[in-house]
Amino acid sequence: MNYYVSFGEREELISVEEAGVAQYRVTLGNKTFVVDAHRVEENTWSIILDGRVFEVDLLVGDEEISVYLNGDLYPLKVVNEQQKALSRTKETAEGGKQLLTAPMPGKVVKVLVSEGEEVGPNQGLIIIEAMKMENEFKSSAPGKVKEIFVKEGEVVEGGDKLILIE
Amino acid sequence: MNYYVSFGEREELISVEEAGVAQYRVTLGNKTFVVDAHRVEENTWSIILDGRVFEVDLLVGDEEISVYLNGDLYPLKVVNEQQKALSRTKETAEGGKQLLTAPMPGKVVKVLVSEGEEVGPNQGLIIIEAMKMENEFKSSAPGKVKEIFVKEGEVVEGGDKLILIE
Amino acid sequence: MFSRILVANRGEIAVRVIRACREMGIETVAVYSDVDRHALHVRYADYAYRLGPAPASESYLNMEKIIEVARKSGAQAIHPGYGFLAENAEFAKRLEEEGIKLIGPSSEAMRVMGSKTLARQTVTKAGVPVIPGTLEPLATEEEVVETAREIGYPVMLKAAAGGGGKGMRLVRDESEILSALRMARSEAKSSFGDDSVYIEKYIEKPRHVEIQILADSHGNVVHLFERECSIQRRHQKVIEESPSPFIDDETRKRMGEVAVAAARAVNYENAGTVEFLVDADKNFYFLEMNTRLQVEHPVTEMVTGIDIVKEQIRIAAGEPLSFTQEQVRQVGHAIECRIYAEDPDRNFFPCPGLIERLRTPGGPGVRDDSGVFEGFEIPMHYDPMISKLIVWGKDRAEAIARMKRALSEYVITGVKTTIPFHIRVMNNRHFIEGDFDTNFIDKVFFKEEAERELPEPEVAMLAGAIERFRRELRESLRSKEISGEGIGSLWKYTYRPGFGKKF
Amino acid sequence: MFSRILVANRGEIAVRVIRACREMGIETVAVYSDVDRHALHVRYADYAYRLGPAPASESYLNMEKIIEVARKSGAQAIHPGYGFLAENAEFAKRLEEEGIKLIGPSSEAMRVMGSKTLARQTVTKAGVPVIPGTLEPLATEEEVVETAREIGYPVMLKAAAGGGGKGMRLVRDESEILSALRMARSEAKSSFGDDSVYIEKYIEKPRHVEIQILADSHGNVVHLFERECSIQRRHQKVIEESPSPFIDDETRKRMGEVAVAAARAVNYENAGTVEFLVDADKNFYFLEMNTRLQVEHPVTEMVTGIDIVKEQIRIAAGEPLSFTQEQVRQVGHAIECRIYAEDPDRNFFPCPGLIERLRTPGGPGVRDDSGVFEGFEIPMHYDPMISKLIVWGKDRAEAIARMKRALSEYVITGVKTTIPFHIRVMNNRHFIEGDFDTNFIDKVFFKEEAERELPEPEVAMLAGAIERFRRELRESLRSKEISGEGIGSLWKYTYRPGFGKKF
Repeated sequence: MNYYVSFGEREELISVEEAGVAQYRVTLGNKTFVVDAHRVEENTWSIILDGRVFEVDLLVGDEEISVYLNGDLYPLKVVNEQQKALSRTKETAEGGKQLLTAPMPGKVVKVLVSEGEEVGPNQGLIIIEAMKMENEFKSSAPGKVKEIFVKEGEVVEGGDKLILIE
Repeated sequence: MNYYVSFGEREELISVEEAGVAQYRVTLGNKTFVVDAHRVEENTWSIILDGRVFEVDLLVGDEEISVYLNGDLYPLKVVNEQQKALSRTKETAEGGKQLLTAPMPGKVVKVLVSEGEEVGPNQGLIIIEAMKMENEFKSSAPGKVKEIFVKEGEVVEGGDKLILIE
Repeated sequence: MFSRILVANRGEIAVRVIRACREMGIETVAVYSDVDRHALHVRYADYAYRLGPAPASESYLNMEKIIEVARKSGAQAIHPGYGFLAENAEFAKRLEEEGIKLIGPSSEAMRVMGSKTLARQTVTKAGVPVIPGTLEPLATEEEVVETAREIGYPVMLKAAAGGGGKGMRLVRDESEILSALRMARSEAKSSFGDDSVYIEKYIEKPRHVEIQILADSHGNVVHLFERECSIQRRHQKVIEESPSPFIDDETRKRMGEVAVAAARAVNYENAGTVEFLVDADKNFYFLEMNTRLQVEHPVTEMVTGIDIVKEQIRIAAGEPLSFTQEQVRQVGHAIECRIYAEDPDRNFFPCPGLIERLRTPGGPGVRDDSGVFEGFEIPMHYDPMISKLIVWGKDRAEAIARMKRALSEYVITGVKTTIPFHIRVMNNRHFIEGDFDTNFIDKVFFKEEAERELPEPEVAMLAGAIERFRRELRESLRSKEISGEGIGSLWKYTYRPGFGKKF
Repeated sequence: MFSRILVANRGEIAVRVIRACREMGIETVAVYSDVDRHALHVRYADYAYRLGPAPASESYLNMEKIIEVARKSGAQAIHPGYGFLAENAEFAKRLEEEGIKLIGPSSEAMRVMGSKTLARQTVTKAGVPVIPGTLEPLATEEEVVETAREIGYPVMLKAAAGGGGKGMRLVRDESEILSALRMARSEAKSSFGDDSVYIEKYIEKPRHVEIQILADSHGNVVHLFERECSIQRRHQKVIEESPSPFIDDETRKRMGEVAVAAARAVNYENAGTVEFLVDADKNFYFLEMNTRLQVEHPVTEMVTGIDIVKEQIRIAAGEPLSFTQEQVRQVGHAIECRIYAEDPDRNFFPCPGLIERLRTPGGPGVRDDSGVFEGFEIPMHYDPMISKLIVWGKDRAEAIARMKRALSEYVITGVKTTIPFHIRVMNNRHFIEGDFDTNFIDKVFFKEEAERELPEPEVAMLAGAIERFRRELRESLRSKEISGEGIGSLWKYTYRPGFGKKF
């Protein structure tokens, strides 16, 4: 099977096939490896590659896979060929949107912007209190506040939409 | 519900009823306790009784329950009233039998007795090799070898019958 | 000696105190809120009593209920740990009235040191150097603006009743001061119920270095040398060590003497910590005195061999210290990493939740002070600290190497933790060289991290592709199995009998 | 210094060596059999290579395969741990030929000390006291009977190539000697491939005390004091401590000197242990020298502060010892309990299997040297040791109290373990008083245990009744649920959201 794996700017086409019990023949660019990959705990894989040992923790989403390796986080996007073809058609439609969601349950202390307002990069948007700490969330890029989904004083759950910037 | 709980020579009639979430009203003899008993891990219970804290590990069989408490093992037999009534009728039929079973996989090195032989208490019956150690198993009481289920050199699984003494 | 002690706390520090008591042959009484019935501190104690619902105000901060439990259980003394009631002078006073011994200082010492302004006045008289700033809370916005001008920017606004970075704001320019004041007051109010704020000179490139002291009821006061606590995020310590890689012997000696003088100024009894800011020229200024056991006390225990909690209990029981200042030695080097249920990749956002899997590091020189177990749900009502990992090495290089090794063995899943963050800090060149101040994490570390090239992108990408391949294979096999084809072929993909049980 | 070391072992000792290497910045090469692919030593190493199927003869004892891996991986040295090839002089010789450094003594020192008879001859010349007995293996049954008569009963039969209690038999009377000889020979044959047996005087009420030595390649030999290893079951050590509660300073000093003399007699290099039997009058007799790292080395590390594995590596790399005999101090007291997958209530029968749940003790002064993790299946092919729990205390009383505390925190389920046994030993009056010899467990402890009244029968019985009640309730609810009644009422019996997940 072939997968498009992206990490940051880099995208690679990686092909994987079985080569024995917990063994995989993997091609990346012009290099082919035989990878010994055992799932040793629920989210943990022990990988031996050319004799070298790696222990990776994987947090697996649908297309997103977070790989923890020696304390470093490698956020990957892994799609198969069908998904890749689909996403090509969608790509042009989106772009430039920032949807701010609540990372955990908390209470909206203050909304610092209003709908229609132009915001700069790194500008404070909203203050959420969680576990007795107030946390200010900022914009990652300039844009215009398209929609505010919450009110001050409202209690939010993790994942709830907060503010949409365009 | 009423249970007959035996520990060694002692047998007690214990009645148990619910008294709240993870709370039980328990009567043993003329004493009644309210016991706060939480199953905190798979085989582990945290019990609070008159303010005193106990952590017990339970190995649960059908009627046998092994209770580990502060490093001590309390092997219990717990039966409800129906089971008690049933066992009364059976009791006379059995008695005096010793069935030796293999505690773990191993290999029969030597059978030290033969069928029909009279054995004394604490007499060597069979030698099993497991994990590179030879272990001799002895009789717990005198009796007569009724049946030998294994041969020398045979590989046995845990729980396999070895020798029956009457 | 006491025969029974009530531990008025939860989490790792309650476990720590219970362990000390158990080793001393003293019975312990745990208290718990509804969400903590399964917690280790309840299970490790000899007695346990419920306090009330989860919110701290109805449980661990409920003084009268705690006193009632102490009475009922026959506890002669109360160890407050840190946080909650540990520095509450009113609680200390209530215990004095009730004739229950608090394992800590007198309510009077607590009252004086608990007010930052009163503390500064008191230690200044004892010859302890303090940071330029106001000694009283400032009432009006005008007063704040005026004082800041006098001291000169940058200045720091601080909650008078505060601690732990809450209600604290750095102001570099007059244009920011009023909004910062409002934020500080609001946090101070919600955290401590008191919005008083004072102001002081902000010291550039400051190090946070503190001295552990022990004082008995016979007038003996000793210090156990320093702890370097400059590695902070959001003004909260996350990594501590002893000795400090920055302090020289002469400064160490003077800081120790000054700390002892500060303790003597309030007739201090029991364990306490005198915190200092140290500038680049090794001038040091009194920050505050913590009148309780400190989170980071284990690093001092590892280098001195002294069990601070056991000493606290002996002191409270009226025993004299069993050693003199001259007998205290710093041997080797110790480092502590605080493991929080926080996401270091999202600004240390708290992540309470269920600990699905826990593997603790082991081997020589490693100590794990934890309050959790696998299957425990970290409640969202309290501090999200999971554990403290402490290592000892014969020197700082060995301690860092050992901490890296131990962190790499530490597995916690189900919640995000600060373990990966700590590994990255241990690998950071500035940290290894001891070249950092309290701004290091926010100002230097994360900038360098953002620029650092990750060393194994290909391995990560291969792992991701294989995971995806295996997942698709499993799904296709499962659908075949459901449709009646290929049953049994699944076995090919389970690698060991019995092992697949949990996964 | 080496840049890469192959660890020719498995389990906790392989993990121990890998930890030391990692902290020293040395890369490690693990080797594994098919059942150990998931084992910690493989996962913690930098490189790993498969040796072969599970049986040791095809994997961890396969010299040529191990040498091939060393070549392929570029390892300059091999650490053999203990067991397997650790005392195999032939392996040492092969490595000498190949120019790969063995982290251990020369093949010649190993050969001499590996033969009990040759060892006794050699050390006797160096003035080391030995136990009366034969110095050569005995060929015929007649010879055995005759020699036993000369020495006088009781006598001990021992495998010439043996160790760890295997192929060892105590004979108190001539009527038992021939069957004992057959057992000893058969065990010796199957364990060591050599059925040679020798005979010696059996010393009544003997203590097993051993001296750790370190010798560098520059002629420096030091000892790190003694370990008391008299707590044994089936002639195998299960609890060790340092210092010995029995040995006085004078005896300690003389034993140290004698141990150093024994080491010098074979030009010993690297770490080794000289084992002695000590009788009730504190006369001591050379038993054997173990030419490798010892299982119980951590107790010495805890009291001396010296990392023996790191010293081994430095010595093998040609570095001189960094300290002198005078600089070695015994500080405080350390105890080790070996945690085996065995059923202490069934004569320590081995219980390999899946570790379903694992909780490691923590807090001050506790060290866990383990080779397992939750979900690991202890293979039945090797020694059933799970881990070693080691504690340090300022004195023996604190060490015992701490060990009890740590054992009570240690949870391993899925297999039976010796943890409950260790708790009972720590509570035994004779153990606490230091009043024991090598027969203590078999002759005294179990007899006292059989007579001891268990302290909490009622709590156990209440727990049993409640468990049964709850089980029946659950079953009746489940059958109602299936029949369509009472769905939802189950919630009443799950006590916390999210918590019921695993149970």
